Amino acid sequence: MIDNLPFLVVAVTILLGLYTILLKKDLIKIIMGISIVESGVNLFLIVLGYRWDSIAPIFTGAPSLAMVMPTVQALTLTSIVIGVATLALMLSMVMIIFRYYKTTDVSKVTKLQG
Amino acid sequence: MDIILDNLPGLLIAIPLLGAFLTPVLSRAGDNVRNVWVMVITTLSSLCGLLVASRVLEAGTIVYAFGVDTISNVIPLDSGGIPIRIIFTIDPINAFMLIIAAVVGFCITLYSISSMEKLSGKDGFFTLLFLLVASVYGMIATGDLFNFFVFLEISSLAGAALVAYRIDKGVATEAGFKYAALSTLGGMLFLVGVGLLYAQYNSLNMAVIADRMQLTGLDIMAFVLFFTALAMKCGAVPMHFWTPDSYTMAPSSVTAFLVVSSQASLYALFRVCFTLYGGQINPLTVGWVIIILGVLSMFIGVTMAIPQKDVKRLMAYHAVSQTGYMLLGVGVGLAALSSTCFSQGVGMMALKGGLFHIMNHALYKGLLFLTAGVIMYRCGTRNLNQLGGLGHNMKWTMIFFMIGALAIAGIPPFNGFASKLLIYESTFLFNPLIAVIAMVVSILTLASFVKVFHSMFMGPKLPEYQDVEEAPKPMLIAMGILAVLVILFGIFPQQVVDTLVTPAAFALVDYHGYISAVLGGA
Amino acid sequence: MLADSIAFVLLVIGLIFNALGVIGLLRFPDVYTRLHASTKATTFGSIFLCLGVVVYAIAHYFWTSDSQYLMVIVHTIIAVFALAVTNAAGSHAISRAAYKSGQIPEPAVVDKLAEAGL
Amino acid sequence: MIPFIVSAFVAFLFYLVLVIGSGSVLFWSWEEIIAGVIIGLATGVICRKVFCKNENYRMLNPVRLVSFLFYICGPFLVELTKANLDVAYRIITGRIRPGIIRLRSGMKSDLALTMLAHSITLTPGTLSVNVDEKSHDLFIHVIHLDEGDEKKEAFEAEEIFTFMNLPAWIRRIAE
Amino acid sequence: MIAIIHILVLIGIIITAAFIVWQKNLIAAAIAFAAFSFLLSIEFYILQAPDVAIAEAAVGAGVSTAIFLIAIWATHDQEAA
Amino acid sequence: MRSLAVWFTLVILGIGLLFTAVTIPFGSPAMSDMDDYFIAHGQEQTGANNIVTSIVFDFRGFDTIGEASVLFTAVFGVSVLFRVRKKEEDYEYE
Amino acid sequence: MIESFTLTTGFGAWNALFWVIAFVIAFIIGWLIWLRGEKVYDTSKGSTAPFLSGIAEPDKKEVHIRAGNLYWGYNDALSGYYKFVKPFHTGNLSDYFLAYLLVTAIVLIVVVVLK
Amino acid sequence: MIEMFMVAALITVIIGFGAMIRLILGPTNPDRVVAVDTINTLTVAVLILLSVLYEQFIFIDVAIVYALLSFVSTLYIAKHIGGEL
Amino acid sequence: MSDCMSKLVRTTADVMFLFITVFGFYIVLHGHLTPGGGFQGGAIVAGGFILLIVANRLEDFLKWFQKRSFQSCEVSGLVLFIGTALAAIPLGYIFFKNFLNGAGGLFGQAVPFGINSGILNTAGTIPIMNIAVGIEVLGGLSIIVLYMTSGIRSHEEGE
Repeated sequence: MIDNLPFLVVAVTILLGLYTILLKKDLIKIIMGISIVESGVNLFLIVLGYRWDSIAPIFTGAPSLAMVMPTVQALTLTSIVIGVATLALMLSMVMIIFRYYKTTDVSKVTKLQG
Repeated sequence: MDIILDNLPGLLIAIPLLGAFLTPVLSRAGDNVRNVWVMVITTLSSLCGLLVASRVLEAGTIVYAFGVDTISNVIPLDSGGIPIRIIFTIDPINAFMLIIAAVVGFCITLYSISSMEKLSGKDGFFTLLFLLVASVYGMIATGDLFNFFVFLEISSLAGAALVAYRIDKGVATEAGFKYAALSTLGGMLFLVGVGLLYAQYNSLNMAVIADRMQLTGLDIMAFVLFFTALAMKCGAVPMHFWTPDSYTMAPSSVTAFLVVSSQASLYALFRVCFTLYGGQINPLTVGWVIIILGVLSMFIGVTMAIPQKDVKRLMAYHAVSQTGYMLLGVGVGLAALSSTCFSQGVGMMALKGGLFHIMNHALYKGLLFLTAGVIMYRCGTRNLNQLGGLGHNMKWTMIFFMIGALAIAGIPPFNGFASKLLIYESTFLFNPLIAVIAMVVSILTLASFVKVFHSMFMGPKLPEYQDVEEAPKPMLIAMGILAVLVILFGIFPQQVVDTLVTPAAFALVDYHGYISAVLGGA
Repeated sequence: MLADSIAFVLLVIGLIFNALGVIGLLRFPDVYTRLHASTKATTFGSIFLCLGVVVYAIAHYFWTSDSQYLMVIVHTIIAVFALAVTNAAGSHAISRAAYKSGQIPEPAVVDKLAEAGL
Repeated sequence: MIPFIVSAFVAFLFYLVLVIGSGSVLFWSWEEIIAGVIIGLATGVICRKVFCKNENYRMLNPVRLVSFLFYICGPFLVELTKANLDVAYRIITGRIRPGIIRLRSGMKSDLALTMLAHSITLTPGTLSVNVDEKSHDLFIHVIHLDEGDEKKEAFEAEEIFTFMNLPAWIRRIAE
Repeated sequence: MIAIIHILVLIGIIITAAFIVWQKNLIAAAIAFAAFSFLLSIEFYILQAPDVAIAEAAVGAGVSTAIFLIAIWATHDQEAA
Repeated sequence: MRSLAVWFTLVILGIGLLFTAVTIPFGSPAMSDMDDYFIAHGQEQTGANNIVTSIVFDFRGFDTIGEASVLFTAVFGVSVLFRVRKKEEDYEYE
Repeated sequence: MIESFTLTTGFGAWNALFWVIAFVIAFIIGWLIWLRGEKVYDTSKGSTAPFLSGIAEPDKKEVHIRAGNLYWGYNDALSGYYKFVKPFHTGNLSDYFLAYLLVTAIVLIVVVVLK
Repeated sequence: MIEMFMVAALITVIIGFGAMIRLILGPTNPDRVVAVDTINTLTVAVLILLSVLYEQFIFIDVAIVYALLSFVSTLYIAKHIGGEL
Repeated sequence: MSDCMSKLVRTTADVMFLFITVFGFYIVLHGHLTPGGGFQGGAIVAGGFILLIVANRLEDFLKWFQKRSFQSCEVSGLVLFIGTALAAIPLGYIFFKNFLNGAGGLFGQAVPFGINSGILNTAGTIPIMNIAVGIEVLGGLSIIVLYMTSGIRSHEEGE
């Protein structure tokens, strides 16, 4: 159980993000929730690739040559970039929405319905 | 020449991406240069897609690994028999989807060259459009889960930015924001699923994972995450709310391609159910889940469509409803193939119907959205309550709209009927009640399009639309291509089913064939 | 061994000042005084922690003459420099912003800035 | 042109410092030096309008650079230690008497003013809060003001440092 | 001993995430987001992923906070009810 | 009603995620043949000391072009959102 | 030739060509009937003008039946159903998220229980 | 020798928790920024110590990135609080 | 946007910018030897630009750097990237083949297996792609922040 603490933290982080997404009313807060979920997923991928007593996958003057799994790190890099791109696009959209709606309350940004 | 033919799957992505990257630079040189460039790129990329598809249909599955020495060197000799690089696996069903994307992509680019003429920010528009096209090609062609995720994100972002293209009044931005937020969350949960599979099988290749699959609890978790993320992206009913919003607000040509993009997610959903978890997950349960989603989509989609006053919103709800047909067909196929009560024929027929409907839907829904775009382009409104009497001046548009409307309602000589017939018959053998619901939905579809047709084109000339002109030539050509295809597919359904749909259906079912095409032997 | 003990002493000094900085951060009454504690004490503490690392690296460089220890020294010093400069400028920016946002230094005996009206 | 050369040269030097210990030419390998030249040129192109905004090239004088290093290691470190001991005393006892005072810096160039302000922030029990952009007067927050000092209209820069005359050093270096 | 650092950093991640969730003031949430990003980066570092740590540091410190604050400035400070 | 649905969702997903968290072994992955291949052959096949970079730019280079395209997409999305509209440009909806 | 146009579904068949031929035949019959009509019919005397019980013909704009007035009976008959369905389409983003995650949770339960 | 650095890193992390208390309590936003600034500084120290601990000295690059770029976020927050953005 | 930050911060930012830039290029160029790579280095340099944006007035910043040049940066980086990948096809390899590795010349030195840090001239196309991605990310992230900052402006002044 305590060995799996990183995974538990990932689960709790993702759940916190989902909680924010579902129960908070502010659009920027919702974006923060999405971002938290995303960080949780990144952490999840990195944690998956960890191996006990091993070093980073770079050939340097390090003591041992047992290395952690490099693939997930590459995936996480891609995922981080995607996260930033999404974040920027969504925040710009919120700025435009505020310009015309004068609110960021999610229950008032509902001109499209029915 | 051989080199280019060998590298076609790579060029399939590279050409639209190169087009996208160079568009902003070239549009500094002027509008004409950009238009020529856009046409060249879209022609090349569509040609590329069609060539790949024809090669696949002739010679069988293409497996293309990025970055190896020679084309045949997919699996390194010293790797213990697993592919380590990203692999494109194009089998007949991918070829089928590629044809759809290529045809619709070409038409909408041609259309938007003239429909975007009045607006600002055209370089950004075409850049994003090319990125959307490239991402849909990538989603269809890839055989790697993480690579699929990357293309899914590109399509979400490009789609969201295009949906939010009309920035005045902020309504389009609202739709784009909803689309972006939902698809980002879906993508994130999809990535969790990829991580779960990676943790157990240490691979990202679909064939390897399918080969090693043991259906532990984690695999079921991953399955659920994949399933709902992709079902959300394709707009199945309890998660369909984003569909009408974004389809309404996007420029019409983009909407026509967003349909294809959500169908790429639908394809991925089928791929996950049939190939990745082929033979492992309980087909009856999953099949019934898909059927329930499909029936809900059909019914709620069409009933919500009828009272709409906005023509694009109405069509968007119809898109939801037609997605229901596809889900129904494939779900029935999945459930019937595994069940002992039915012969294989029922399942295959339903599967063929579902897949054929994907193609037909892309064609006629594309056509309908393009006609709606023409109406907006000429009349400046989408509100059905204000429109009327356009048939006097816009004859071609009226004919195209009629073709599309009759096709979507399943009136015989058009292609919608052919695929719906397959779905009705197989579903009736599977469960008569569902077939009845499907037919009722079809009738309601016809009813709602009669309403649209009447209120837009019929009636006397209204004073405010006294001198509305016919649509410009490129738009008419783009719609004409789609209309001709709709009629052709309706009159020669058997040829289409034989050459495209049946191989696709067999490729979808035959997951051993998929695995052995990648991993060799076995 | 000499290097060890020097590094040890430096690390202890650094830790003490870091701890003092955080205690000050928790204890002081308003933003400006907290800034005093955090900026000065933690910068000083971190400098000393890094100096410990530098001493360790110098010792190893002389024992092994492996050029990567040279890199350690230089990079650590660069990090310390960057830290000092950014901390100073950052705390100036924070205090200016706090003043502009209307936070009056609560127990202050004199406020020439308010008189200057900037 | 001069700003370009200056920033390219500084960038080149900084790059060499970063990749120290990479090879056999003194401390560097040939590849790194060539890469450094290229990076220096690129950085020069980027930074030429920013790095030497005021066209003040006095800092290029090697004597000033050496004295800058000497300043950091000598007087500044002494003042830093003293200031931290003072702050440690304040933290432990909680005996504070804060106030914001005006300080006549007397510096003419921006760089010198910045160095002085950062030195003030890091060294005695003071913190620069604001700056008068025209007269280059600093407003500093003092953690412990002696009795009676609050009456003073303005302080001279030399008054607040106890051991070393840091303003004079800074003037020597940066003006 | 490393394990203790590891556990502490993980607890810190959860605390900051919870703080982001329950803080009404959006600027405070953005500040906590920066701290969250830093702690996440240390965690990546401890898990031997320096590439990812650099990326997270650069993004979290440079870009992410910046665009959050720009967006908050363009909209509301306080969370909508 | 809504909060009931929310808590139901959160509880079910929480159970699923916690199940996931306690099932995967931390620090000792079940299979690692692909990563072992990268570590063993990465340096000779690509010439890079940093295996992560060799994966990012060589073995999975195609992902990287997708990633770069994502950033490009975001940039053009933002630029389309904040573009300056023409005066006579009016859009066709209500 | 004929077979190539036939869509065999496995349990039946359908031929689009027959449908088209039937259409053409119906068209020809209609055309023939139209041909049999009186060729010298005089349209100029107002016998084709609309007769609205003596009231003047209303404005063009009002003759056209707008979309909102179509299917009034249908909407009225199904108003109970629409009262049930419409509130789900609130346009609120949180509800969109909730629907997505709720379906995820339900599918998770279903798939785990009926493995 | 190495254990010394480990203990130092551990204590520094524990100290960082104190700053986190101020981050959570902080009555006003400037207090929180001060706390985040402190966490930054301590983070840089921890990263350098850990890199020595792992004997992978190229990891110090991460610390330099922190030291250089944490400034940006501090400035943005300060600019926002000061009402100057 | 009413004001820039105080003179001290501006001067500090101007001086720091050069060092951040050089450090970012260092990270980019050493991507195949030390932790880092194209994206990280590009993000660091973009962080430098963002620092300038926040410290100075937007007009001043736009006097030094134009939006169009950032866009050109981005496009040229991407074209260089995809061009490097496509260049393998005329040479008879498959898309994305690392054709330079072990071929001698620029970045083409062969590496022995094991620990050998500090040899910059290795790894074939990887450094070229690193540089391409670095340029792209530099332009991309900076221009995002630039657009968003000017987005606030038009909000304040009306369209």
